[in-house]
Amino acid sequence: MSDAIPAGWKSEDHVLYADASRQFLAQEVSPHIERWRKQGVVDRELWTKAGEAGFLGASIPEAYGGGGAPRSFDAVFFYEHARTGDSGWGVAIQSIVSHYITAYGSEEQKQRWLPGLASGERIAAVAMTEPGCGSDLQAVSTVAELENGQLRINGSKTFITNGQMANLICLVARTGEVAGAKGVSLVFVETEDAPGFRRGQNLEKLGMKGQDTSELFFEDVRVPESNLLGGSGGHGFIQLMKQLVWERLLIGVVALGAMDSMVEATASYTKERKLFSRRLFDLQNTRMKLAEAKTKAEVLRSFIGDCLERLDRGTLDPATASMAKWWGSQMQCEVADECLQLFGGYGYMAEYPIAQAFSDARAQKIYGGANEVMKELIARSLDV
Amino acid sequence: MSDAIPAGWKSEDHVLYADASRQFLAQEVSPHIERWRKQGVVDRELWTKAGEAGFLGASIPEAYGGGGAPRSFDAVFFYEHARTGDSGWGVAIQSIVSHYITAYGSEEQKQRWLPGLASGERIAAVAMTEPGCGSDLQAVSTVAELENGQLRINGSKTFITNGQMANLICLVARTGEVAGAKGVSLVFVETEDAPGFRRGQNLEKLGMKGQDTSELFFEDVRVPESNLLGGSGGHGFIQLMKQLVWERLLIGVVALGAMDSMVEATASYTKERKLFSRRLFDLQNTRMKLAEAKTKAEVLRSFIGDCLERLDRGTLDPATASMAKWWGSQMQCEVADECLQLFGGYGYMAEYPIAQAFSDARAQKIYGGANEVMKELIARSLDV
Amino acid sequence: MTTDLYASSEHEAFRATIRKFTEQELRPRAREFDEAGRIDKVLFKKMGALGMLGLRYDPEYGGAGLDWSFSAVMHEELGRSDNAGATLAVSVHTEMSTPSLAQFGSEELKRQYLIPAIAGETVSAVAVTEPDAGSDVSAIKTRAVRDGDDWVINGSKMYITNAANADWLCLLVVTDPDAGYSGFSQIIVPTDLPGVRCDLLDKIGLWGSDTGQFYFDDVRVPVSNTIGDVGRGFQQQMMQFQDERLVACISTLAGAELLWEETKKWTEERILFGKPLSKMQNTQFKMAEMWAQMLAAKELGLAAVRALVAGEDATKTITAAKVFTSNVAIDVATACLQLHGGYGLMKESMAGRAYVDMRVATIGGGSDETMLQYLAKQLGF
Amino acid sequence: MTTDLYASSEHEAFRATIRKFTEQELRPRAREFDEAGRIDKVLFKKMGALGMLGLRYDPEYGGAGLDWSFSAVMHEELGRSDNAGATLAVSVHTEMSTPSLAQFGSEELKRQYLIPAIAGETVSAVAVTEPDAGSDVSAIKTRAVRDGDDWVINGSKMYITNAANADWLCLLVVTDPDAGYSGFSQIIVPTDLPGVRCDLLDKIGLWGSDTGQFYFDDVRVPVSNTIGDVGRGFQQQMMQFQDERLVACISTLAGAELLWEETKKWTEERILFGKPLSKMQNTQFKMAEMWAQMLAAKELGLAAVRALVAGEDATKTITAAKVFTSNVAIDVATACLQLHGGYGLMKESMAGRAYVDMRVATIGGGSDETMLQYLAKQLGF
Repeated sequence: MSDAIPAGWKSEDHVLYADASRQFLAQEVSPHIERWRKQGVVDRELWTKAGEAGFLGASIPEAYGGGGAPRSFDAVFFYEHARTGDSGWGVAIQSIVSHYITAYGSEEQKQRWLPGLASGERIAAVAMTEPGCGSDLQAVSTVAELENGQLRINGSKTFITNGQMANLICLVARTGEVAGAKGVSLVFVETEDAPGFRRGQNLEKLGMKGQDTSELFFEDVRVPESNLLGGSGGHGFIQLMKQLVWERLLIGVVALGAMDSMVEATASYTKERKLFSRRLFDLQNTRMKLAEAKTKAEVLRSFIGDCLERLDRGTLDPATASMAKWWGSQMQCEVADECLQLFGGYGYMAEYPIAQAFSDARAQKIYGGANEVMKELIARSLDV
Repeated sequence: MSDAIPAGWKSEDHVLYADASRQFLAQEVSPHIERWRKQGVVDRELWTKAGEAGFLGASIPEAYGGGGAPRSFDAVFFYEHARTGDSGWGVAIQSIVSHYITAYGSEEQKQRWLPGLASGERIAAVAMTEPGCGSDLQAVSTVAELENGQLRINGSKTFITNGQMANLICLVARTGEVAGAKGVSLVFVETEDAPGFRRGQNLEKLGMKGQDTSELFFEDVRVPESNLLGGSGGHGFIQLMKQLVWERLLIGVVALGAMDSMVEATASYTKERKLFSRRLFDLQNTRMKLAEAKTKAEVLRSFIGDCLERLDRGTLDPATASMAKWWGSQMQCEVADECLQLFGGYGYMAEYPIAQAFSDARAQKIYGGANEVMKELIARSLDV
Repeated sequence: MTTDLYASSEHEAFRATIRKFTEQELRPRAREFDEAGRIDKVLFKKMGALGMLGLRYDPEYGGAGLDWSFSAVMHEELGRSDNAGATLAVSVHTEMSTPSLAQFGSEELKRQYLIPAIAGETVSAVAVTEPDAGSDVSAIKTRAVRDGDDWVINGSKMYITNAANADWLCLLVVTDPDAGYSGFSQIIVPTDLPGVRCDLLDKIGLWGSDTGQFYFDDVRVPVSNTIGDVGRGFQQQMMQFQDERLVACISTLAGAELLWEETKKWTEERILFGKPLSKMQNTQFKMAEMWAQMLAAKELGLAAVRALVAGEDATKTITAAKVFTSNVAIDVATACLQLHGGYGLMKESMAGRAYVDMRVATIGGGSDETMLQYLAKQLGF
Repeated sequence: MTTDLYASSEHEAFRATIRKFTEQELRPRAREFDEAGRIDKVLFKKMGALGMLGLRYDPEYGGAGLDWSFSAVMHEELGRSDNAGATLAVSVHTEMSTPSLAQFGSEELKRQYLIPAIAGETVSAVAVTEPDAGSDVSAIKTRAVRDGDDWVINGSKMYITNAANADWLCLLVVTDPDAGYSGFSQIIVPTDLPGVRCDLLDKIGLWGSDTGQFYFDDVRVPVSNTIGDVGRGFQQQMMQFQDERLVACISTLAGAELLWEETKKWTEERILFGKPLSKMQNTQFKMAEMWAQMLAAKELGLAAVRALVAGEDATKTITAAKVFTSNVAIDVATACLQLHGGYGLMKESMAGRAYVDMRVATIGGGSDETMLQYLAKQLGF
């Protein structure tokens, strides 16, 4: 009944790209998920393989080693990735950082970093959150002081995705005298060339076990002033805000992929499982719950499709992206909960994909801006 | 931020039609809503005015006095109608019945009935539900027996929209020997020519006060055999099933219109209302609830848009239409409840549109097939 | 399970009396009250004769001198009237408009107003809320200015229950606009005084309840009609909130329980796709879920009653019970209506009326928002 | 509010003892148990010495001969261990694997197994569920065939708590496949017998609990290890469900209450956009709402305890409490995690662990679906 891709993806190219994505993921991701969960991080080669196959740089301009496609192609890939059930590979961050550079980077910065991001030679991280400050940019205390044409960085960051593997860190730091959110800048740190930079332990999380999430420490780390995104400081807040639309929509895209995979798995399981000599699927409660879950996925699919169209047209506003983020993650968590319930005891066993999907889903309501923050942004759009 | 019409309505013609609809409704509906609620029925002239203006027959083929447009144009009109807050005018029934005739009627039937439906000279009703049988076609007991080229009808129907005014009744009756759902047919009754036909009282409902809803009684009513839809009996079940897709999608369309109107009214009210010397809108709880309601509307908008596209392309399947029906009505009721709450005591006063919207909304989860039935249909689509 | 509270034979006998009254005088006439938009005023006299209107009041004035457990029993039974408006009419009279008078009124005032109220010869209403001051009681503006031995009252009061039946109002007014929380007073105002006007309000439910808006235009009442001390009105008004909220919980829940029972019967009789609706898993799950929710609400209410009987503070429990029970009742009404299908949308169906009646629960007597804010404060936020 | 139930000085002293034990022996080691995947077996000896493991059992075998109110107090306090797995380990031993033995076991069997279990010298587990028979106990297939004076057992049991620590299992098996509900028996099976094998299971939460799958391959135990009569196993097993479910309600709720308290502190300390998270309306509403829900669950549980103490049937109340409390606990954990933001996703945070621990509540010990079906049946559907 439903298309395998969001209804909004109507071009033939998207469909072809989805096919290619699935093929790549079936080979390079699905067979390894369990191992990555055990090792707490994906394989380094995954990045370069994906780079070679063109999946990392699809929306990076061709001039910088990318595919020059609209971002909806990245969304296709992330949707298909989420459908595999893997939550270890922090590949969406790569796209987010690439677009910071594409949008605001100087020519030199684009040439320096984008080809590596496209090839997988570079792995990106965004270092925003600090211990004790969540979504609150005003409270950033990591400092990058200008000293002889260099920025001297001191501070620490936490909950950083790709924290163990990233070698290009997009750091949110305070550069000027200005207090509050407006005094922050984005500074790129190439980790191979940054004495004083240190990674903390791979943090133990409730879910997303295959993803390396870490604290990062900066102690008198020096980078050239030219590592300031766009070449000058104080624009971090605006830069972050403008790109958050993409980041937030991605969370909705991932939610949709996860939901499709959960509904499919649960429908299969309940058809196999016998209870009191009937299929679990045949009980009215099961049918209602599955119908509800399926509806949530289909309705979200249409919304994500519309958002992607607007994204490519450049008309996706922050409030709508916030809706995709909070609604998508909310629906994902509800569907995860209901599906797990239908698996009974098995749903609680860590080896079952549905159990992992449940634990993985929870983070989506928090990162990328807590859902409460999303609602606040939507409310602001109503106050006009 | 959002378009005033579903994102799926992308043609210029739809937008123009929406404008024209709004203009007509502002003049012919909005000023009269309160009066219709008091009299329990809309004015007879509303039908003919709407017919003259071309809104009743937009999707009826031109050969039969209609506009020949796709049904999405009707949806535009019903969406705009719902936004006015009126729930009295049972205009959607007109479209549903027109499409029974367009799809299954003989040439003679089309010529006989469609022009009147397009002009508003005829007002249609669907007489399906019987006392004691809800969504269950198997239990239909109204009988239309063939006697000398005539059908002799006996039985009674209840909860019939347009029950007081309708002069063309699409009646679900048992015609053959066959038991169960397959023995039913659709028979048209022209009430001006039907001795033995009687209308019950205008039923008192919780909401939808401006709509005439009645019992209908048939006692040895005789109509020509040629009033069987399509000319022969026993096809009622299939005919109903196929058209239900349209009927169910309409309920979702109406839900969207109602939600937009409620969110708008509640945002305005909370901005005006002062509480402890702040705007009610400024309280965090208000902001969250409004953001949630707005999100529900936007997400539904995308889904309805997709459904309408599929409808016009002829690919809208029953499961997806069922989603539009149950999800739309569920969201409408949730939004009505939350919005009413934000109005406080005023929300409970019958003169406030939000109070009416709350009472009106409740029926949407029941008619057109109870939401539980919708979920069952969706579940079936998953059992493949 | 509740043996500790209602075990005595007095309780049982009392319950039987109220049940009989409800079944004979209220339920059969429930639709008639809807049509009339109020209950028959004669019923107050009957209730007075049965001793129902002054359960916890001093026998000196006709009260029964009983404890809270009897009030709970009474409202449990009255809640089964099949007309939430009728139930409300009584509880406003017993728990909202007379308590301050009974507790703080002068001897003279009690003789003049409390005795007939307990006897059911007069009907009372409480007038606090104003059009522009919903949950925020301190924002009321209706003003009483002293002129000799009279108060001269101007202003307006909103959402007044018993508006048509009431003989007098327990009116909260501002007597000193500069005195903050010490600037309010409670004054008894007969409704037949010159300058008192009332418009009845049309509601989406609670049709059996006469709700109105009062206007006061230079209304004169003697200063001796002030309940308790001038300037203590706000505090006196606040003191009775716990009682009235608990009564709201009890009668709302009783209505939900009655609806659940009737819905059970309906599902047993209703045949759908060849079998009774009651045999479908969805029906059974929904009904069981509701029952569990209602039992939780019941126990919450009983905990509060137990505390009041023991003379303990029950503020947190009652505040929690108010928000919890209101939402349970609305959920029960929503689900029961759904199980009734199209018939549930008809004004004549119990499910339909309960749906619109119950909706007021999270708004009246302290809205959910007010309750949550208040509870949070009590919890130390 | 609960004065009627826990008022005695014995209760207070007992509560103090358990609280001290929980705070000194369990909470400080909560993370250690997670790492180990089980609690330190030595703790059972300590609990035995404190008299915690046989509260309602006959003093003849080392029990304390107390009533249910003491069990309730104990599990309320153990529920605050900050490790739901640790809490569960104890309640399985006291409420699931030993009750049948204590009630139906032969004198010999009680001397051999119950006395050391009450003393905490041995740890027990109950083995009922099988891989293909979740909620449907009657569908189990593990088979014991009589061979002289021995049973020969073959089959497998799933989701067994205390799998690593257990010295013996209270095993439900089929002894006569043709006898329907009279074909089951409960047999004590030491875990160190030849043919007994156990795989530990990896769960998304409850990390401090050793959950395993047992395999039985021609395991021989004397027929005298049968608890009560051969063929009465199903009935004996069913009898203890009420107790174990009520304990689950009590300890789950206690865990939720602890989490709520810790979350309150967190919101007071956490500064967001310039003010404490605790001062935001959303936080206050959510916290107040949770509190009301938890209080309702609490009162529901107390009603059941009160009934058991009075010797009344509490089946409906307990069934309702099980489904209600489980959902409240999950909702509380979900909301508290959200208030913790990113930190809540870390394994080290109480909110995060509670979120994954609590999730089992609607599945284990009778899933929501089983409870609702069962409750509906009791309500006459």
